[in-house]
Amino acid sequence: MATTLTPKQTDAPSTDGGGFDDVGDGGYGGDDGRGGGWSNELTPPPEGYSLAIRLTIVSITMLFLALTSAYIFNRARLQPLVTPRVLWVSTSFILASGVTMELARRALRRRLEDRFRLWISATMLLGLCFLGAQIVLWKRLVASGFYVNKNHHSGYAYIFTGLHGAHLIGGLIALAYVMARRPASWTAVRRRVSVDATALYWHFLDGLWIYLLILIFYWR
Amino acid sequence: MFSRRTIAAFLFTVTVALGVSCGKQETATPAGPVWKPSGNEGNVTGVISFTGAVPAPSKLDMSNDSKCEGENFLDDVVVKDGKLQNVFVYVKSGLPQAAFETPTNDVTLDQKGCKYVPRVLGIQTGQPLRIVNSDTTNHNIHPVPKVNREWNESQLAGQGPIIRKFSKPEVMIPVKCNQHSWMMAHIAVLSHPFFAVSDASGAFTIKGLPPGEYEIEAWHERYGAKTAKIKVAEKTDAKADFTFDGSVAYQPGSLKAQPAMMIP
Amino acid sequence: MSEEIQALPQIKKPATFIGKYVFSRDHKIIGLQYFFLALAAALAGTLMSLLIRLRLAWPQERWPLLEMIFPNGFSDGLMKPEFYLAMVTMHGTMMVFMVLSVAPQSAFGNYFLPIQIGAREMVFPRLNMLSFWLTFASFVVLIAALFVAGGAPIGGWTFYPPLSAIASAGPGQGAGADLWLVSIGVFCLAAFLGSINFIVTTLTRRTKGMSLMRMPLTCWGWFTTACISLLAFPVLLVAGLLLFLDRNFGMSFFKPAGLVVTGQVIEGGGGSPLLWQHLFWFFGHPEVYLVIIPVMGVISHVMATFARKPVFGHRAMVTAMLAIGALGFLIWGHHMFVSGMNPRLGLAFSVLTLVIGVPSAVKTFNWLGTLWGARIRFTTPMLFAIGFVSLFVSGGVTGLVLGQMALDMVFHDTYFVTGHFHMVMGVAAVFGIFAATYYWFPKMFGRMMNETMGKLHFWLTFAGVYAIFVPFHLLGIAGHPRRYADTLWFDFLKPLEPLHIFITIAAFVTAAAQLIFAGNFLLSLRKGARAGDNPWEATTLEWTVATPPPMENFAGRLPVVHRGPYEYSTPGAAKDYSMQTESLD
Amino acid sequence: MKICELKLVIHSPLPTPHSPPPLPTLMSRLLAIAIWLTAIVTAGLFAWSKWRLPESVAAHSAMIDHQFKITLAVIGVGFLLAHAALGYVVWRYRAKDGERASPSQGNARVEFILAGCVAVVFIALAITGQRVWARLRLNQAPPGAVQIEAVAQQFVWNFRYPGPDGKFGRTDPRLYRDADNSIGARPGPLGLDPNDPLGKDDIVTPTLVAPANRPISLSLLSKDVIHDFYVPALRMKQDAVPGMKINIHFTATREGRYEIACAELCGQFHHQMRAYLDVKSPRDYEEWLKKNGKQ
Repeated sequence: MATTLTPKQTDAPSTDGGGFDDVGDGGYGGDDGRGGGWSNELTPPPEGYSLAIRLTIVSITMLFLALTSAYIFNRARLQPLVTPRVLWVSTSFILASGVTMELARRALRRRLEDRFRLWISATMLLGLCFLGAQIVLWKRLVASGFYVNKNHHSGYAYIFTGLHGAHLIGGLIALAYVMARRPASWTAVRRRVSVDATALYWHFLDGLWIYLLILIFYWR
Repeated sequence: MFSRRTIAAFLFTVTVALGVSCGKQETATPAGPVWKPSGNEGNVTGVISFTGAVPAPSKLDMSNDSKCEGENFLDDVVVKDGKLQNVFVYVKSGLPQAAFETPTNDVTLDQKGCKYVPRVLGIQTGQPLRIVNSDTTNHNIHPVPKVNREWNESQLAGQGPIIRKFSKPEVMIPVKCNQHSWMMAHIAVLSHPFFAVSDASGAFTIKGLPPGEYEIEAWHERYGAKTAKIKVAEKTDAKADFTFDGSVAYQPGSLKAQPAMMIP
Repeated sequence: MSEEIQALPQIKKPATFIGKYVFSRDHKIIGLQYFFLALAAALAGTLMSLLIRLRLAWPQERWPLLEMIFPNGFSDGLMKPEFYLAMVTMHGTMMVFMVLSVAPQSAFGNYFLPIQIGAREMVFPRLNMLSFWLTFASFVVLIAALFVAGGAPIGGWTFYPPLSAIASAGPGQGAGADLWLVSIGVFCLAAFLGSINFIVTTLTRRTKGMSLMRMPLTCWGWFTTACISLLAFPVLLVAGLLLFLDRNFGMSFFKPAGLVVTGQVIEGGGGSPLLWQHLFWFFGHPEVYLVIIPVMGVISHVMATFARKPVFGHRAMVTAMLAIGALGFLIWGHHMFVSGMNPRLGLAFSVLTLVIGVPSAVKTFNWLGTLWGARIRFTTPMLFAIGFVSLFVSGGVTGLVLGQMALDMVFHDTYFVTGHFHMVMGVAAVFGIFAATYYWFPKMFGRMMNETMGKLHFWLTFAGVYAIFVPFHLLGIAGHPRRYADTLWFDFLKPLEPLHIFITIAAFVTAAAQLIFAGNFLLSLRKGARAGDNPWEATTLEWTVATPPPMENFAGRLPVVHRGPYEYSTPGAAKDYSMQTESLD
Repeated sequence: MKICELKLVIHSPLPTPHSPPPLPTLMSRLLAIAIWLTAIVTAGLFAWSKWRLPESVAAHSAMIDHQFKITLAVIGVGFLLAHAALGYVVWRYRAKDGERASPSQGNARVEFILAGCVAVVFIALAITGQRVWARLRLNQAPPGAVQIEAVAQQFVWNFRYPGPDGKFGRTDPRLYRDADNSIGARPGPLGLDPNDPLGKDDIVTPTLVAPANRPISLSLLSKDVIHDFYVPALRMKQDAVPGMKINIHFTATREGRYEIACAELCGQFHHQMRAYLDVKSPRDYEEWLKKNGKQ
């Protein structure tokens, strides 16, 4: 459970308010214990966000693994399902959003505030476009006669895409939060860690979509 | 602020829960003015005849419940002198747009000798159905309606009557006891009182029908339904006879099903 | 630093009653909320079990008074079999989810994990609060299932479809079953949030010097359990979601084609009832360990305190806990030996099932080893801890019978199984909860519980549970299937009726003995002797803080840990215990 | 040292009158005796043959009963040893004034040896248990076994015999007709297709009639929910799962009438889902077949 960010690796200059207290206070750091390294012992340590998001990803992975095994158990993939072309549109949207997310993350690392906001907005826009494309996908499926209860394959297609979409909405809310919250109201480190965690989650959803795409529509 | 949000979320959950719990209740709403007899009514009488070979009564196997006593022959087709019993006859269409008064007297469905007595019965919406267990064994009463709300309740030996009502018209509601799989009854629920069940001599009488043209239907659990047009003139009785052919068995509708799957 | 505090105004202490006790973000208040939720659920679950026992002992008796309370469950004083099954389902669900999953982990874990690792608060206090309120909502929805048309579901807490997938398959399988599913889904979310909080807190919030191996075994238990629930609950959520879709949206993941219920053809098909069982038990077996592992931690903790001795083989205890947690995910198939699963698959599950007995046996050795050469102080919590070991052994060994497929074929779904899991996961865990309550009551409420009443409670409960659950095994050996509403129908069951009557009487006496606990609890809350900060002369951090612990736990600076968790009777030390915060000189 | 004492004063401002608790000797003696007594009574009740399954009538059950006895013996020894030790430590190691516990932190070697022993015993049990299972369930019914089909429904068992032609006729859920369960009924509760010649001689009954001392191959099916074919006298239990056809086989050795129960919760009258296994001599069985077939 290594975390990406520990106090000693940060490049946060001590002038910006300091998410971290002096290491010297109370002689922290030795004796193989953790913790106690934060000035305010009540706010979550930034690395906590990162860890929490990793754990969330583990849990969501479990969710989709369980669904996948149900999918295989039900022999769902052996039943017919159309592959609407809008899938490519949505896939390119979400892949592009992964790139913009990464750009935003790097922009923040280099403290380019405007660019950060630009790329985050682009990511959100692409995310919304992806959701839109998913709705078109559903409409295409319905138009082809694949209702939710037509067969197992279509049922799982709706469940998988629906759950993925729901998690993506969660990602959009997180993005909106990191974008809308005034930079002055939190420390630079905390802000960056939040963005990193959101980016990690977003990339996970990105990968998850590729996995689902292959699982549902191309694995026969 | 967060607290308030949480309160809202909590209230929402509770509301959803209550919504789910209350969503399935239904109420009967009367349509139009209450119908009153004008004195011009006539009766519809008729006889149900049966042609073809009468199926031999099969001996039911009640061996899995030693407390089931009495005669144990299947009684779905009861024919006496070419006349068919337990045919449900009712006015299917043609009645004036009016609400009919709900009778307060109850209709009894007895469980006796691990059989339903009577096997076919009609009841009006909102009219109490009184279910009695005269046996020394346990039963459950499980009507499987398509329109009304389904229920399933056990009635143990020595337990008093169960009173139930049906809120929507529906012909027919099969009633089963899962414990005694052969037990079968049919209940017809109608919004009006113009129905009858043919007796041992195959005769039936629908009383007090206002003058007019009607479509009436005769329904039998094995031979399906037959309809006829009749005309009731003022203060005159109309006649409607039906004939069921025993060589044409009733076939239930087709089943849309996917093939079963074998799992290791 | 100042900016940090200004930026996060939620740290300010709540002023209103609602902020302080209802929508509190203080982990101690949340722990207490969970605790009282579990108590309420335990009360409901126990009352349900008593109704179950009434029907089993005297199936043809009339109870007109009960009919006044449950007009839908009784008819002319006779308890309906569907009400009996609804009680069976609700008792199981209530106890497994709302009591056993909540009390050891969420209640005591929330209260003591931050204190024991030297933290001021859980990492995400708001998530913590949300987690509690979701659990509460889940509880309310579950209770609501009792009051809908048709009543509570009758499918048992394992909720096997197609019985639970088809509304017409039984009374209570309509709206009641939907509410059950909603409740479990919400509970899964709450468990997810809770486990994230526990893991992150344990990994990032330990105070200086609190290395992982210096954490008390309780913390290890909570940590392991959080890891298990993080992985197990999503699977239950998936199962519940699919079943919900099956029930309400015309899908058929669990319904094969050609089902005919009460003469009515069920549309759809192509699903498999076994899929539910695989998903459910993939969650359900870890769930058993999710209940017992935090209890194991508590027992080790209490035992070390009153044995005045370090825990025997601390490292082995931790290893065993983790091994049980990990192996717990590999043996779900032993619930399915006769389910129609490929009989060859059972071979692997059977061996793994017996292998998981090894770490459990190691734990038992180590508890005995802890007591070996000890100077035992027979306080009430210690009595319950010793009682736990006895029950854990008694319930555990019968697992060796059920783990073998050929014998499981005989005893599957009989009272042997019911007796086994009630012993090892039910009352053993409840003994752990009692031990924890008696042990930590002074810290939580600042007063001691009455020892005399506590001991009386222990003796009656200990005798009571053996009197109830040993006959369960005997019923099982005689082949009595579980979930039978009466014994009068089958000839081979009729001679067992006296055992049922004996169990019912024992159950009522044991339940009445719990009133002593309730009385003791309420009385001690008001009138108990004032407890000092460390009445048990224990070593871990919760005994260094004021009693009851203030907001943010530690006055002044966070403690620095210098020692392992259980340094009792250290040779050469002035006292027979050394607090974790004491420096090594 | 002084710092420690100082801390003690700081941390416990109030006297702690509750520890050590009074009467350690009495409590220790009582608890030890209670533990021993509980163990002996429990073991005795398990060993007492008052509560046992009905006498076995299956060829395989000696094997199962033997395995059960071995397992009971093993767990009995483990159970009694653990409780003997628990009682012993409770009796022996009570708190005494001014005495300190041993500071032992554990003994890895003892632990390894004990864990190893337990592992050996448990795995040995698992393997012997597997042998029994393998002989029961991993092989096919011997050729020439009597073919019978068991179809469960809420809350009734139906059994079907293929008749003289040895083949089962076609059935269809659309044709199920529970109302007529008489032996010659077509389609009857199993929905026998009246037009299928293979099904003309099929026999459907609510009682499982079986010849003694002949292997019987039983296919389990279900019409609605999961049921479980459970015959205590046969030491046999197997779920009947809708959508699946599960084959089991057994040989009944003694004539008589035995109860068949349902062991998987199937609805409100789960506890009344009873049928009978009627084991007849081969001659009576043939007669029964003749009497009920071809109506």
